[in-house]
This record gives sequence, C-alpha cells and structure tokens, in this order.
Amino acid sequence: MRKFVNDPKQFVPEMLKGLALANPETLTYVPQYNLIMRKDAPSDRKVSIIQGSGSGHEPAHVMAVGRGMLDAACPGDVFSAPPVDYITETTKLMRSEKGVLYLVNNYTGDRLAFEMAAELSMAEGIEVETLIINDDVAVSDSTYTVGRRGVAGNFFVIKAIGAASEQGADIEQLLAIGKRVVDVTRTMGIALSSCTPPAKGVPLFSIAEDEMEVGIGIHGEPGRRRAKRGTADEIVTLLLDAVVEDLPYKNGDRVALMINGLGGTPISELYLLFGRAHEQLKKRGIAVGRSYVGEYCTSLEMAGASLTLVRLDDEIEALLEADAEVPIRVF
Amino acid sequence: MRKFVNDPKQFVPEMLKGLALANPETLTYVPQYNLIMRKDAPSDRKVSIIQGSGSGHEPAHVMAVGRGMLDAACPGDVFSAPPVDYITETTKLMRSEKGVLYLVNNYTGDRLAFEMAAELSMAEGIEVETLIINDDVAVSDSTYTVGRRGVAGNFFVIKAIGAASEQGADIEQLLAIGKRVVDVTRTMGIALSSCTPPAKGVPLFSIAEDEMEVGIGIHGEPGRRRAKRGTADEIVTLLLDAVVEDLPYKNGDRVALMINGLGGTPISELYLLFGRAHEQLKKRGIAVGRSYVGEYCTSLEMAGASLTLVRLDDEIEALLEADAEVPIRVF
Amino acid sequence: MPASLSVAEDIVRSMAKTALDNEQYFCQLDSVVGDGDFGYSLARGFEKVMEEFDSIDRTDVGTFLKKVGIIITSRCGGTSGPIWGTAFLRAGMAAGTRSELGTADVVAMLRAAFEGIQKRGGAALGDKTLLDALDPLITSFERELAAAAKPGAAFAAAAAAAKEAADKTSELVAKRGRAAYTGERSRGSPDAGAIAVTLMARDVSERCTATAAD
Amino acid sequence: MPASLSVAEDIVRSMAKTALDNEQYFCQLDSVVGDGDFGYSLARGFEKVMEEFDSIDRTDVGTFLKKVGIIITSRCGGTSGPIWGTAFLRAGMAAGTRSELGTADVVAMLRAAFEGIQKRGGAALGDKTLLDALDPLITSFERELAAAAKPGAAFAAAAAAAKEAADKTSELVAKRGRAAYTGERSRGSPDAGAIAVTLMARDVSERCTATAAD
Ligand SMILES: Nc1ncnc2c1ncn2[C@@H]1O[C@H](COP(=O)(O)OP(=O)(O)O)[C@@H](O)[C@H]1O
Ligand SMILES: Nc1ncnc2c1ncn2[C@@H]1O[C@H](COP(=O)(O)OP(=O)(O)O)[C@@H](O)[C@H]1O
Ligand SMILES: [Mg+2]
Ligand SMILES: [Mg+2]
Ligand SMILES: [Mg+2]
Ligand SMILES: [Mg+2]
Repeated sequence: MRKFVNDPKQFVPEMLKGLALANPETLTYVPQYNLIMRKDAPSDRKVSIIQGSGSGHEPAHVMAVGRGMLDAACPGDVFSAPPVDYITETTKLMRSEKGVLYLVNNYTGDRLAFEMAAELSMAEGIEVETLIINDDVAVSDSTYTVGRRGVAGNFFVIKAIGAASEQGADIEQLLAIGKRVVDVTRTMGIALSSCTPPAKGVPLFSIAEDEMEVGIGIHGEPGRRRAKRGTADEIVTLLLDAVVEDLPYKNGDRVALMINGLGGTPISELYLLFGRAHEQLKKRGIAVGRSYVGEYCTSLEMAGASLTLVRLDDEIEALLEADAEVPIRVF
Repeated sequence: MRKFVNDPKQFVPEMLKGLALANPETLTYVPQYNLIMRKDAPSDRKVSIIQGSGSGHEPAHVMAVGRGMLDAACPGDVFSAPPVDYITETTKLMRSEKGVLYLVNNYTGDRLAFEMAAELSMAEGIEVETLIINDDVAVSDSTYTVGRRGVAGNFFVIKAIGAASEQGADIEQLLAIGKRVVDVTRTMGIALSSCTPPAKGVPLFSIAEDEMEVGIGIHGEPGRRRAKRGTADEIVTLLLDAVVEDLPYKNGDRVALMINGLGGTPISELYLLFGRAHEQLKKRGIAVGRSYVGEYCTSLEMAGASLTLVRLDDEIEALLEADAEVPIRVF
Repeated sequence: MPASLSVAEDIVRSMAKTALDNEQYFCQLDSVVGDGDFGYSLARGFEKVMEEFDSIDRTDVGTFLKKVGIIITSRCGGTSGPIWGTAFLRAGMAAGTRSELGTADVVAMLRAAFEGIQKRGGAALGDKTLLDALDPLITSFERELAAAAKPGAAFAAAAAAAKEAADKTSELVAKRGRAAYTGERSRGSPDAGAIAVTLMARDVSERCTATAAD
Repeated sequence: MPASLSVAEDIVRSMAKTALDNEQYFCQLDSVVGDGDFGYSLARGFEKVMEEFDSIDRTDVGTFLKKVGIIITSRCGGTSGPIWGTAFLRAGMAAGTRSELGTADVVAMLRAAFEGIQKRGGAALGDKTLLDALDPLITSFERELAAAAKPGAAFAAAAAAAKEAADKTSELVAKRGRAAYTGERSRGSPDAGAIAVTLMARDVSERCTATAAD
C-alpha cells in the first residue's frame, strides 16, 4: 500500500482535520459527527446545501464546501455512505428557515441513509428536500434496477445549486434547477488501474497493465466491459460515443466539457484527453462553451479518467460562471 | 504503462494543445516552438516572466501561465530541459521594454540551455536576466557540485515575482524579490512509487511496496536514502526535521506551508499530511500563516509528496496573497 | 435477569463476534462484485454495539434490540447501516414490552426484521441480497418448530438452510446495492450479505442455543 | 565534393545512426543514476540532423559542422543539447574555411570540441561525464598518429582507449548533471554520455575510416 497513512481507521478524520487547518477562515470540522461546514453557515436567507457520500472521491465533496458551493458535507468512511446520525446532526447544524437540500448521488447506501436522516430531521421540524444525481451512462436503467450512478457530473449540480442558493432561490426553485442540470449531464469513465482503500490494504480488483475497464464506477465497481487499452484517441472516441449518444447531444449544442481524473492520472494526460475530445466534439458540430480539466471526483489513487458533458443554456451557464470559493482552489 | 497517450513523442504537444483549447480566452499555444503564452503578453509596462524546464511536472509550469504568474512557458520534453532555440523564440515573443526575466530551476540542462538562450537573445538587443531556484534540501552544496535542485518551492517564486511584475516592478526589483523568496524557501520530498515517462514506457526506477525514497528528486533522481515506509506521522517528522533545520526556521516564525503531491497521491492523503505538519509546526512554535495543499510540481504519476516552508514577512505575504488567474484553478 | 434477555444478549454478542472475526472475509466477498466495504461497515457497527454494550437500556428485550438497531444505524455506513439497523429496530418493535418470549415471538421478530429490510431497501427475493438467506432461515425455523423440533435443533436446521440458500446466491445476478452494477459478471460469487447472515446463524446456533431454552 | 567533406558527412551520419540505434540503451544507462532521458534527447537531436541533412549548407566542413551543432542545440533538450551542440559548433569553428583537412586539423577540431564542452558545462576530468571518454580518445589518437600509425588504425586505437576509459567511469562518483544527485550510489555504473562517445567512436571507426584517407 503506497500511501501516507497512520491508523487506517482514522484516515478520514485525519484528512478532515487537515482540511480545516488549511482553511481556518472558512471551514469548521466537527469531529463528533465527522462533518465539514462553512464557518458562516447556516443563514436563514439561503437554503442550506448538504452533500454526503463515501470518502475517497476527494475533492468531492468535502473540498467543495464553501461560498457558492456546499454549506456542509458529511462524508462516510472510504467508499461507504455516511451513518444516518451523522447526516441528521449535520442537518440540525445547517437548519435554515429556507430549508435544507440534500444532494445525493444515486447509490443504495446513500439513498437509504439520507432517506432515514430526512425522516428523522423532518420529525424535528426541519424542512428537507432531496435531489438525486445520476449522470453515469455506463449503467442504464433498463438493466439495473438501482438506476444510474452519480459520478463526476455531481460537480455541476453542486455548482449550479450552490450559486442559485447564494442568490436566494427557494428550495423548490433549487430542486427545479438541480433537475434541469441532472437532465442535461452525462458522464462515462475508464480505469487503467485499481485503487486500495486504506483500511483494506489491498487493491479492490486487479487489472493487467495493458487493459482498461470501460464504464468504471467510482468505487471500483466494474463497468461495461474489460478491454485491451486503446490509444488516447480511441478512448476519447469510445467515451464520447457513449456520452453523446445517450442524451443525445446534437449538432449545434453548446456544452461544458469536463475531463475528470480518477486520482492517479497526471493532469498532463487529462489535458491531452481534453484536447482530443474538444476536436472530436467540433467535428460533431458540438461547441465547447466551458472547460473543466482536473480532479473533481476521484477513486483514491486510481489511474483513469471520466468525460462529462453538460448541455448549456443561458441559465445554467450563468450559474456555472458565478463566483465561488472552495478549498480545492490552488491559491 | 497505465497511461492515456497516443504517439509518446507527441505527448507534450498534445497536452499543450489541450491546455490552450481549455483556456481559449487567456492562452495561446505556439506549436512551432512548443510554447504556451498569455494572450495579452507581452506588455511594455511589465517585465515578461518566462519559465521553462522539462515537462512531466504539471501543473508546473505550463499551467502556471496567466495573470499574476508567468507570461510564457517553454517546456521541454518529459524531464528534459527545453531546446535552446525554443527558449530564444519564446524570449523574442515576450520581448518587453522592461526586459525579460527567466526563472530557472537549478539543473545542469536547464542552466546551460537558458544561458545559451540568454546569450542569443541579448545579441538581439533584448534585456534578459536569470533567477536560479534551488529550494531542495535533500542535496546539499558541499557534496554536490551542481548545487541544490529547484522543486516545488518554485511555485512561490513564480507567484511573488508574477504579482510584483504585475504591479510594475522593474527587473532589478524582481530579481531582488525572487532572491528573497528563494532565500527563505526550503523543500524536501518522499516518493512511494516510481513513474514512467511516456516515451520510455518503463518505470524510471523500482521501489518495493513497503519502501520509500527519502529526498527524491522530481525526475526520479535518488534522494538521501531508501528506507522502509513509515507512518504518515513519521514521514512528516522526517520531512520537517530536514526542512526546518536547514534554514533554520525558528520559534516565532510565521510560514507558508505547502504539501505538494507528486502526481499519484490523492489529495485526501495530502490533507492528512498537512494536518499533521501543521500540528508539529505548532509544537515547534512556528505558525502557519498560509496553506497550500495540492499538486504544484509533480513527477508524472509518482506516488509521493513534498513539504515546503516559506518564511513569511509582510512583503512576501502580500505578493502571495495578490490576485492571480491561471488554468490550474478548478473553475 | 429474565432468561430471554440474556439469550438476546448472547445472540447480539455472538453476531458481533462473527462480524468482527470475519471483517476481512466479508470485505473480500463484497469486492468480488461490490465495492469491498461490507465487512468494514458491519464491523464498525457491531464494534460500537460492543463498546456501548454494558450501558444499553435493558428494560426489556424489545428496548434492548431497538437500542442495538439505533447504534448500528448511527455508526455503520454504507447500505448496511440502514439495512441492519432497520432489522434490529423492527425485531425490537415486534418484541414489544414482553419480558419473556416464546418461539412464536422469535419467529414474529425475525419476520418483522425481514419485512423491515424489504421495505427499507426495496429488494425482492432473488435480487441477490441477504434476504435470500434470511427468508429460508425463517421459513425453515418455523417449519422445524411446527414439526415439534426443540428450538436449538430447529435453529441449527434453519442455519443449514440459510447456508444452502446463501451458497445458491452464486447463481443469481445482483439487482441491488453496488453489486448490481456488475450485471452478468456478478454471477459466480455468492452475496456477501447473505453469507454474513449464514455465518452469524451458524455461530449463534453453536454458541447460544446450548444455553438457551431448549 | 572535397574528400574531407564527404568524410565529415559519413561521420555525422554514422554518429546519428549510433544515437538512433541505441536510444533505449542510452536511456537505460542514464536511468541507473540519472533521469533516463539521455538516449531520447540525443536521438531527437540527431533525428532532426538527418531530417535536414540534405539541405545543410556545405560550403565547407566548418560550415557543415556548425550547422549540425545549431540543429542539435535547437532540437535536443536536456544537458545534451547545449553540450553536444557546443561540441559540433566548436569543431566547426576550428575547421574554419579550409576545404581539405589533415590529421592535425582533425586533432585540433576534437580538442576544440572538448574545450567547448568543458567551458559550457564546467565539468573537470573525473567528474563522470562524456569528457572522461573524449579525453583519452583524443590523446590516444594524437599519440598513435605521432607514432606514424595510419589514420584509420590510429582512430581504431583511440576508440579502444575511449572504451576502456568509459568502462572505468563505473568507478567514479558523478559530480555533474542529474547523475550527481545520486552521490555514492552513482558508483558501479558507467556514465551514459561516455558510453555514447565510445559507441560512436567504434562505429565511426568501423564504418567510416575504411573509406577515408588511410
Ligand atoms: N437494497 C437492498 N436491500 C437489502 N439488502 C441489500 C440491498 N442492497 C444491498 N444489500 C445487501 O448489502 C450488502 C452490501 O452491503 P454494503 O457493502 O454495506 O453496501 P454498499 O457498499 O452497496 O453500500 C449486499 O451484499 C447485500 O446483501
Ligand atoms: N556539466 C556537464 N558537462 C559535460 N557533460 C555533462 C555534464 N552534465 C552531464 N553531462 C553528460 O550528459 C549526460 C546526461 O545527458 P542528459 O541525460 O541529456 O542530461 P540531463 O538529463 O542531466 O539534463 C551524462 O551522462 C554526462 O555524460
Ligand atoms: Mg459501499
Ligand atoms: Mg534530463
Ligand atoms: Mg459494499
Ligand atoms: Mg538525463
């Protein structure tokens, strides 16, 4: 295990402690409930936005807490949904007259935990709504009864809802905006290596050096198929085919294009992929209006990348453009 | 080779193409000379700041081109200093009445190439000055005739000089500022894995899963010693001991603390290291005034991290705080 | 202390031991088709139960089990937190405030747990979840008791039925939880949750029923 | 075409072939103690020389070699660009505008290249660089010629002397370039640049001197 770690069970708390120490003016870490919150939240003038899900996807979502993004995050252990009472306590801390909105990635564990937490919070008189994010085209509803997974497209939902909530939108408006973003967002990923959860100590799966897992999930869940690794161009084509044809994105569309690294792939390769995807989209008559290259939603140190498209319109674009300030900024 | 790559020899140009496509309003890529420049540079009201060195350290330095940072970057191939005429052409493009400043990391190849390029540029009547960056404490002057290496501390030099040049400082003032920053900046790194240059196809060196290379260079050059991997706490102690005692940083000092990832280590682990370093510094009576956690200077997909300290004073802190805008921002 | 409460205590203690002893094994099973955290999640939940064990409210078996459910829900992440927490909560609710429980009560509690899981997670039999081991366990237990077996023998038979059913989940395609994403590839390995139920039943059978009311 | 120019062409062509044929090997040598890019850098430089070979200005040997130096400097990254570029530039300058060159001229050109490298890179003999192969090569060549050996035989002896010296760099601790950071660990493997000089000399000796003026 090539990792910087002390006690593997304390991996997440120690990370959160570091995160708060690095952002002393903006973030607070509450160790009892393993949560990270904005120092200036909640405010009765805005809906509180909360996300929780397994850890190991950093910067998602603990490093997306800040002005214009999340108000609080309640992460679980690596790759595990957070326990119900951590979510409930986070909700209580974020209680606002305008209500609390949960942004939940579509995984069974997360859905069940947030559902129970919502029930408990509503019993305490807190208004809670939930938006489900499910942008991954690798798995399709027809064959998988649990539905599509929430992956890197998550970022766009947080960004748009975060911006709108900052502007004072009420909870119904935020739900509507969130659904509109989810509706036009699609992602697919490719893994070139596995990853090793600290408490597990061994890789989640094994994959040969010349193979790739097409349609990988962000917890090492297998995707569509295992194949021989192609060139960067071939991989871009494969990802674009799956993503573009799913919505579908059409000739004349204007999109945000994200190349997201899964943790172990250097940013040089991500820009290389971005350049080729940009060119291929142009050939399809699809214009890239906004560009995102880097790590947004990872699987620990997995080598790999995902490609996300968001169809832009004036409203979505303005929300994506709005100012925000979260720890993941480099300076 | 678990990489997204087409023709390995085109790795750097394809990355640069993607970088420019992702930043159409701010950056231009000039394929003939493999350079990235600000669209709004040069300006006769400011000294042009140029950095070049081997690629494979991204975001350093091609993704540090932008307002308040570099005006242009001329990268070489992966881990190789750029050819002389690429530097010369970059210099010509960045010609300014106020002069051109080279920020050169202290490696033989880089020094020789920039020296030849400076001679050629000055022959064309361009005022050129050079600042050498050498923050790595792993190698010490007494034993290594080539001197210390320039590593992640590089970022602080670019940031401070970039800010001052934006404010109109002349080339002598910039040299003085740069030297002041170099004088108070120290770094040391640890590698947990090797990395594979795309055109090489095999790892630079081999290291067992339970080992670490203490004092690693950013091109896979060996450091001080090979040892059994310690816990995160032990590693932080080891890095801090080496860095703190070198300057030395003293009780009462206020510092910037950077935990830089070498490419393959997820940001979760970097924050964990940051938290422990912050605590240990506090015990030594050293206050962390500014925090930097993420990837600033990498070695492709190497697993590992470096720790940098910069002793702050009012002038340096104001320059580090100044606004800047480079591609490596996440949004 | 009423006999039923001490049996309930023994059973919870035994389940916790099984969860903690098999942490790595359960993770491994979950990583074949899922995401490999099942053993870890379950172990953290039961670890917390054991930490707080002595101070859990023991007014009656129902209260005791509900409290166990709340601890698990609060500390165990993943799908398993809500699922296993709900099971204990429902079993406790079914036990009510009775101080002594008969075999019929135990069957009712198990059924309540089963239905709670089903309602919470929306899984059907055959979806390759722990329900596929739990259902034959309850059915077999009930059948043996109806055939006048002693509780200990009946539960031993139930544990064996659960084992057989859990092994058979290998033939199923996962339709719930993270394992569902693997589709056809999930065939060939048993469900981690079902195996956990089986091992717990076996251990409970071996460790507890000797001292119980048979 | 003057004989000297065609010999110079053959030598450059041979050196380029050696660089391209041994790209991986030179990288490997550099990665034992350095950063593994030496073969790649050298190959890219000589590749560019071969690409532009036919259009290089051939007014005289001096001009030809200077142009080769400029191409290498412009295209070859790393330490090798400035080092090898400077070597060809200096050799070309030493040749001047003469159209025919004698063995004394060749020795002077080699010495000029040596001094150029030394000035550019600041390395001394024993610092474990290509100079440690180049110096015995020149000295031996000069000595053999002084002893009235034919140029071909003298160069073959010089190549052998270079080889012996390059092998001996294994015993040295690197003091220059990236290899310097390895300190004591650099002992035990030969210097990549020195080995490159050796192989080029051997190949030039085998391929070119037969056709040359001996
Ligand atoms: N919807 C569901 N209903 C009931 N049990 C489920 C459901 N989904 C998964 N399970 C059970 O939970 C086990 C996995 O638990 P865990 O690893 O904690 O969940 P995950 O990692 O999917 O969040 C599976 O082996 C299965 O037995
Ligand atoms: N200062 C120097 N002077 C002369 N030759 C040098 C010097 N430094 C390194 N070399 C030679 O260059 C070779 C390495 O070249 P290269 O890999 O291109 O350089 P680097 O990777 O260090 O920039 C060494 O094997 C050595 O022979
Ligand atoms: Mg899980
Ligand atoms: Mg090099
Ligand atoms: Mg799981
Ligand atoms: Mg080298």
